[in-house]
Amino acid sequence: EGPQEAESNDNEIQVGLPTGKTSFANSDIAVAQEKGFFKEAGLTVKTTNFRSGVSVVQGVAGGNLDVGASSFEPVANAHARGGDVKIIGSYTDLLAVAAVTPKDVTKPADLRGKNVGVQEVGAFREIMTRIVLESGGLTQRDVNYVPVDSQSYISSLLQGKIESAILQTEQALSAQTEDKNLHVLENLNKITPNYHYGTYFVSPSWLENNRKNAVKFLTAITKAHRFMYENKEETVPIVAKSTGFDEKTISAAYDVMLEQQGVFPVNDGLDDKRMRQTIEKLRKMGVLTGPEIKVSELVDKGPIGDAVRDLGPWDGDKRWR
Amino acid sequence: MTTAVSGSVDHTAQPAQASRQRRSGPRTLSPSVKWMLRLSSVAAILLAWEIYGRSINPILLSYPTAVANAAADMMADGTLPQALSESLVVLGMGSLIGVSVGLTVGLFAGRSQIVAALLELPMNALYATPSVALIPVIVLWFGFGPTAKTVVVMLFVLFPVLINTMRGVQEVDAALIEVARSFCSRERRMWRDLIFPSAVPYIVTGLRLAIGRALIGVIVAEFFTAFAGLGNLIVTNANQFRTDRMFVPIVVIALFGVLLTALLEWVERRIVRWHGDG
Amino acid sequence: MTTAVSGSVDHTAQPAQASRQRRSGPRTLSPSVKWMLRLSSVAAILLAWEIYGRSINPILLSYPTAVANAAADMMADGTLPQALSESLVVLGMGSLIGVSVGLTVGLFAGRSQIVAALLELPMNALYATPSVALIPVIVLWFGFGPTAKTVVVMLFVLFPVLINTMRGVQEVDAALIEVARSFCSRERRMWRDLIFPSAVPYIVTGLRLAIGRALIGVIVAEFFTAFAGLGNLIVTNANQFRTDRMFVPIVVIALFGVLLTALLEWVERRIVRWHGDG
Amino acid sequence: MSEAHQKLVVDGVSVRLGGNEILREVSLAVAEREFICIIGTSGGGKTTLVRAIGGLLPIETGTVLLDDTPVVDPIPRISMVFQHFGLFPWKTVRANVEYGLTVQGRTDPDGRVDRLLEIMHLAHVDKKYPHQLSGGMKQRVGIARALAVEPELLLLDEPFSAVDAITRELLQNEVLQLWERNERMSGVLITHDIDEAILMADRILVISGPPGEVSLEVPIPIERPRSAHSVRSHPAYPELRERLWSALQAGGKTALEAA
Amino acid sequence: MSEAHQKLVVDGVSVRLGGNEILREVSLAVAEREFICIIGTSGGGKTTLVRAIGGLLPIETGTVLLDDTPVVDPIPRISMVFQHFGLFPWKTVRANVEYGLTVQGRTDPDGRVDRLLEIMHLAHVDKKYPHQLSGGMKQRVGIARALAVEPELLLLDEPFSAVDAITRELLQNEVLQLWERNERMSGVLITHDIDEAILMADRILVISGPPGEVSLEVPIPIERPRSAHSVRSHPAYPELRERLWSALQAGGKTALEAA
Ligand SMILES: Nc1ncnc2c1ncn2[C@@H]1O[C@H](COP(=O)(O)OP(=O)(O)OP(=O)(O)O)[C@@H](O)[C@H]1O
Ligand SMILES: Nc1ncnc2c1ncn2[C@@H]1O[C@H](COP(=O)(O)OP(=O)(O)OP(=O)(O)O)[C@@H](O)[C@H]1O
Ligand SMILES: [Mg+2]
Ligand SMILES: [Mg+2]
Repeated sequence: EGPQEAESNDNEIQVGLPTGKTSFANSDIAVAQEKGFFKEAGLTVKTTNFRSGVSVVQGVAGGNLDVGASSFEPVANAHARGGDVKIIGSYTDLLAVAAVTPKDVTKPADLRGKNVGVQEVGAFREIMTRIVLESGGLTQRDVNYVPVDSQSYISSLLQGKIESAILQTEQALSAQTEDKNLHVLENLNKITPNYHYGTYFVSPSWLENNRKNAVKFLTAITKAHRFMYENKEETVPIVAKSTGFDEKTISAAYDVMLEQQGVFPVNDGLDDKRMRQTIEKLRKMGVLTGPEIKVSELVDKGPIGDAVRDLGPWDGDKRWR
Repeated sequence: MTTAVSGSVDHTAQPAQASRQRRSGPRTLSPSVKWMLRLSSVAAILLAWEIYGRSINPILLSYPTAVANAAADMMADGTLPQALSESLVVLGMGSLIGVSVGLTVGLFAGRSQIVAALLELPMNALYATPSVALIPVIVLWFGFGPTAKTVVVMLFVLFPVLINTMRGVQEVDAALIEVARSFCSRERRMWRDLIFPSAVPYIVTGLRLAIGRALIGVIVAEFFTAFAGLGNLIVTNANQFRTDRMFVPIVVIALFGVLLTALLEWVERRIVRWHGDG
Repeated sequence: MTTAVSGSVDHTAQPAQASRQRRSGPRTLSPSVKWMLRLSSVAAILLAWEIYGRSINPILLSYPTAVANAAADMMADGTLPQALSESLVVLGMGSLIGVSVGLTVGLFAGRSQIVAALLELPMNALYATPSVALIPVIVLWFGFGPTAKTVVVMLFVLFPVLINTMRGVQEVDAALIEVARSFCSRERRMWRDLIFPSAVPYIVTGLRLAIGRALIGVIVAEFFTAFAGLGNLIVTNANQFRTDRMFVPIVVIALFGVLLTALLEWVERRIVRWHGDG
Repeated sequence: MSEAHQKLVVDGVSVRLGGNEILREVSLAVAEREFICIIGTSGGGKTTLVRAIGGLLPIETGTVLLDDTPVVDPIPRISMVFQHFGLFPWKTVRANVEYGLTVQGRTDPDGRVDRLLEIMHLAHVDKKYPHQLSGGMKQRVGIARALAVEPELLLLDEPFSAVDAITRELLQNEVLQLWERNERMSGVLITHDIDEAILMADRILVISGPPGEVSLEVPIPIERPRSAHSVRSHPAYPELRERLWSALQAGGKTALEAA
Repeated sequence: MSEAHQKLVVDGVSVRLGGNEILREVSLAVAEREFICIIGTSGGGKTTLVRAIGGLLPIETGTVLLDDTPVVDPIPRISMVFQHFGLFPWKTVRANVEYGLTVQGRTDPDGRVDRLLEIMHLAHVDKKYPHQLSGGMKQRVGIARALAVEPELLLLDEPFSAVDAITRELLQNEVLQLWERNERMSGVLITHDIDEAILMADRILVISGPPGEVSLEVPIPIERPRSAHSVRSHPAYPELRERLWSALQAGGKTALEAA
């Protein structure tokens, strides 16, 4: 493990994932692994799970990881603060999370005065919470923020200590089976369809020396995304294994994430406009500060462009991006 | 041969035998009574946990029998042994280095005012620095692998050992130092003959504090660098609402704390035979 | 009046004055030398940090001058004073309770083998239990408010004080206990006259360890139980990679650690005047 | 009762320490207002005996009775001067001397502590701490502390071992005077100085051991008040000294050569 | 040099402790193979003087010379018996006696330690730890430890204070014999017993204080070998004793009443 080995072995890539346990949204890597897409490309990919996207960004910036997976905002923030990271792709460019509440909360406006669970102020789930509140005409001042770390997020919800939580789709579904009184208040992708969610990012210096590997990696990932859409039967067990949820839950999540919303991109998944809007949104919310950042500097579309060109772009479905 | 008592004594006047029991002072409990007390407190706590744990939502808090079942499962499917072995390597290496460094630096700093003055402020500052601040730097220097985790554990272990050792050395009886000096003991010998033995109670206390810190350090390390070992088991199972399984690594850690402390006390009793029992 | 030496002495034969300097033994440094050493080590560290910090990725580590600027900003815009005052309340209450409980229980457990045997296993287990496992339960019982935070700080502070106090009490000189008993000292008095004073060095060491723990406990509590204080400042700035601002509360905490330790030592020196200086 | 005049009765007391038999069925008695001295070779069990009398040690067999009441725990009517001084390092000289009174919740209405500090020549160091004292000074603090509680039975374990000849004579006289003036105080003094024993005792016991046994008991027929000089010139002195010396010597062989 | 026969020279030594002047310009000398005794009242500065001679204390003015070399730190050629015994609680009796040899990296080729354990009547407790010993036994361990290194200058600070009359006489004889047999050893013995001083010393110094000063110096004209009996029946004895006693008394007043 570690950067030394990565340098000595040209075809090995260390990838950092932003959640303690791999989520459905990050399962594209598991699919690529299981289906041998990485091997076909001549890559050995090793994944490591981290506490948050912030840790992954630090790992990439410090040279201990080759490729990082994280939601958009830590990457944008790091870039703004001179952290020197570049986005090269997306695992899911659309939001794959949901706000889960007790059933008596029927619309976001009902959250007024309630205890709302967030993990850390300025981190992904808190930003999502604010977006939900905004959609109901509320601000964070209209509710009580309650800090809940990732381990006790769901238990706090079940226990009634908090009345709203942002969960991954599969977690949201599972929570509903655990407690019939819970329901999905809103899928975030519905509220803010033009928010850029998940990114793969690297450090520019790594990219300079490993451009071929970046292309190979993104090729395999894109293949995985496409495979997931085409083959639910094979996808569900792989995802169930990597996330630890049962196949029934995963199958339901598959329907939401892939059938209905199509959160995994099949082409480059790096829409300039979406990213610009995300940056603006973050600035407006005050979670992105510091110097101006330009999408053109934050993103390097070269490798994904090469990958998609090799594979041939997909079109014909409104989900294909 | 006992000589006569001057003046005869009424041997039956007082119930001396009966009242001999009341003798107070440092009571020494027999080992079996001690064990009874120990086990009864543990039993009481387990019982309370079982009753309370069953009464509330299982996702919040599990209860001992469920945890025991989960532990059996996790032993059978190999997840627990595997995680344990990962954590133990980190624990062992980190503690070893932390204790060695703490002891060495503590002995020096306790004996030399120069070393103490140089270390004082940085040490106090570093000790009060939350690990969140240090972990990015540790990761930068040592990567995400076992080395970084070992360093985190080491930092957790270091300070109790260092600070207690330092104080132990400073509290050495000045009269005995004078004796050692009068026999022209060189500094090195003095440590072995005098400073170390008399600092032992402090050092043991430092080690005892270090045990708990080391175990928590392993979990923190496994949380904040790359997920692995027992820390990983906690997170993964918590994410899947498997509270009973989540408590297995936690209970394992707690058991380890108890075992290691008992071991430490046993070793101390074996080594420090000269001690009066009161 | 000195009497004659039997046999005259050659007063100039040996350069006695010159060699008097070499006297070894417990050297006592003058306060000014001590301060020079202390400050020079701090200066060296700050310099190294400045140079190193400027050379590496700014999202990983800041450097002293940037942190100082950020601190000035945060003082000016009021975020730092506000966060500080929130944290101090929790710190104060939690430490107070933790130290009181640790002292009391430690004194009892050190003196009574029954109490010690009852507490031993649960205490060692609880001490080794990671706070991740405890925080959900604490929140369940105490909610998310300042009470929960205080409890977290208390738990962080408790063990070093308790374990050191307990050992200090156990190490009381058996001969002095016998003296106190022979004067029919009641147990209560014995604590005041004998057990407490002789445990002081252990207790002070425990308090010293507790200082660092308390400060970290505040941060942990503010991470996990409510968005407030210095912990919140660390998190929000860490999420935005504003490393300079993130380091401000951390440096404040570290400074607090240094100050409180110095205060503790000063208080100890004032109270323990009977101590020989070697 | 007919035995009322016996203040202290030690009857068949055996003591074990660390598995060794230290005292074997020791019996002795001290009458009201009697002052006895115990001599014996080093390691013979003298300290162990007074600790047992003071209620500080668990007794294996036998009884210790003070005024016909068993002494099982320390009682305020007995006080002790320790061979190892046993001063509290964190208390000043004055606080050490006051210790017994304070601890027994008693006051010092007659300025007893001040007087004892005077008598023991400690008044000028009353604010010093033990580590600033010479060996002899520490010993005097220990004596003053025991006297301050005005016990009915005073146990002195080699109380003058660390003081010079002059101070020793002063202190011997002071202790005797305090004893004579006090209407109820009996005394047991351990010493390794035969002359001191003859000077101070109504009766001398020789303890030989280990295990410690009473090997000789002699009353001292010399009338009080005594002085070093009057004792030495008393006709009974040479023979007394000779008897004690040989008893000591006999016991001494056992003690020093015992395996 | 003409002064070669002077083993130890203490010249105008003053010492301060805790701000107080404890010794004021003390001067004395000990010739090669001489054995001197120092007596003085309690708290007069005797212990402080031997600590200064042993290189254990910083001297304010003056010099201590051993064989014309200044003693600034402890040197192996001087060894000391401490008034407070100073045994290592975690070492057995044997290990305590061996301590000096071990620490100076020396071996025990001639079974010296065994012999000293015999002589000091400690052979049967050689595996015990100090807390299992009686007061007198501890003191004997301290003496054996100092003798084991066969020093050229032996400093004894009240070495027999905790032993009984018999053992004391035995030990006095043993120490004198060891000294007589050794060709190079000089001795300085502090005692509070005038008879002991007369028995053992070539010359007696009286220290009075504080601040400690040499107030009297008398050579002892009694030929060796001496015994308690031969000394007391020597014609010079009564006058000697009288002189020392009054010197002690004069110094004593100062010492005991000093503010
Ligand atoms: N550390 C210290 N600080 C202040 N004064 C001290 C210190 N040590 C000793 N003294 C004082 O120095 C004086 C001489 O002490 P020292 O121990 O040399 O006497 P001594 O002649 O050996 O008496 P003794 O026969 O009772 O042992 C005493 O008055 C004592 O109070
Ligand atoms: N805790 C103990 N464990 C084992 N043996 C002990 C213990 N305490 C004392 N002894 C032994 O008991 C014997 C008597 O000791 P004690 O202290 O009563 O003697 P003593 O007559 O007072 O001698 P001294 O005149 O030397 O003070 C000694 O042989 C000693 O070794
Ligand atoms: Mg004794
Ligand atoms: Mg002295």
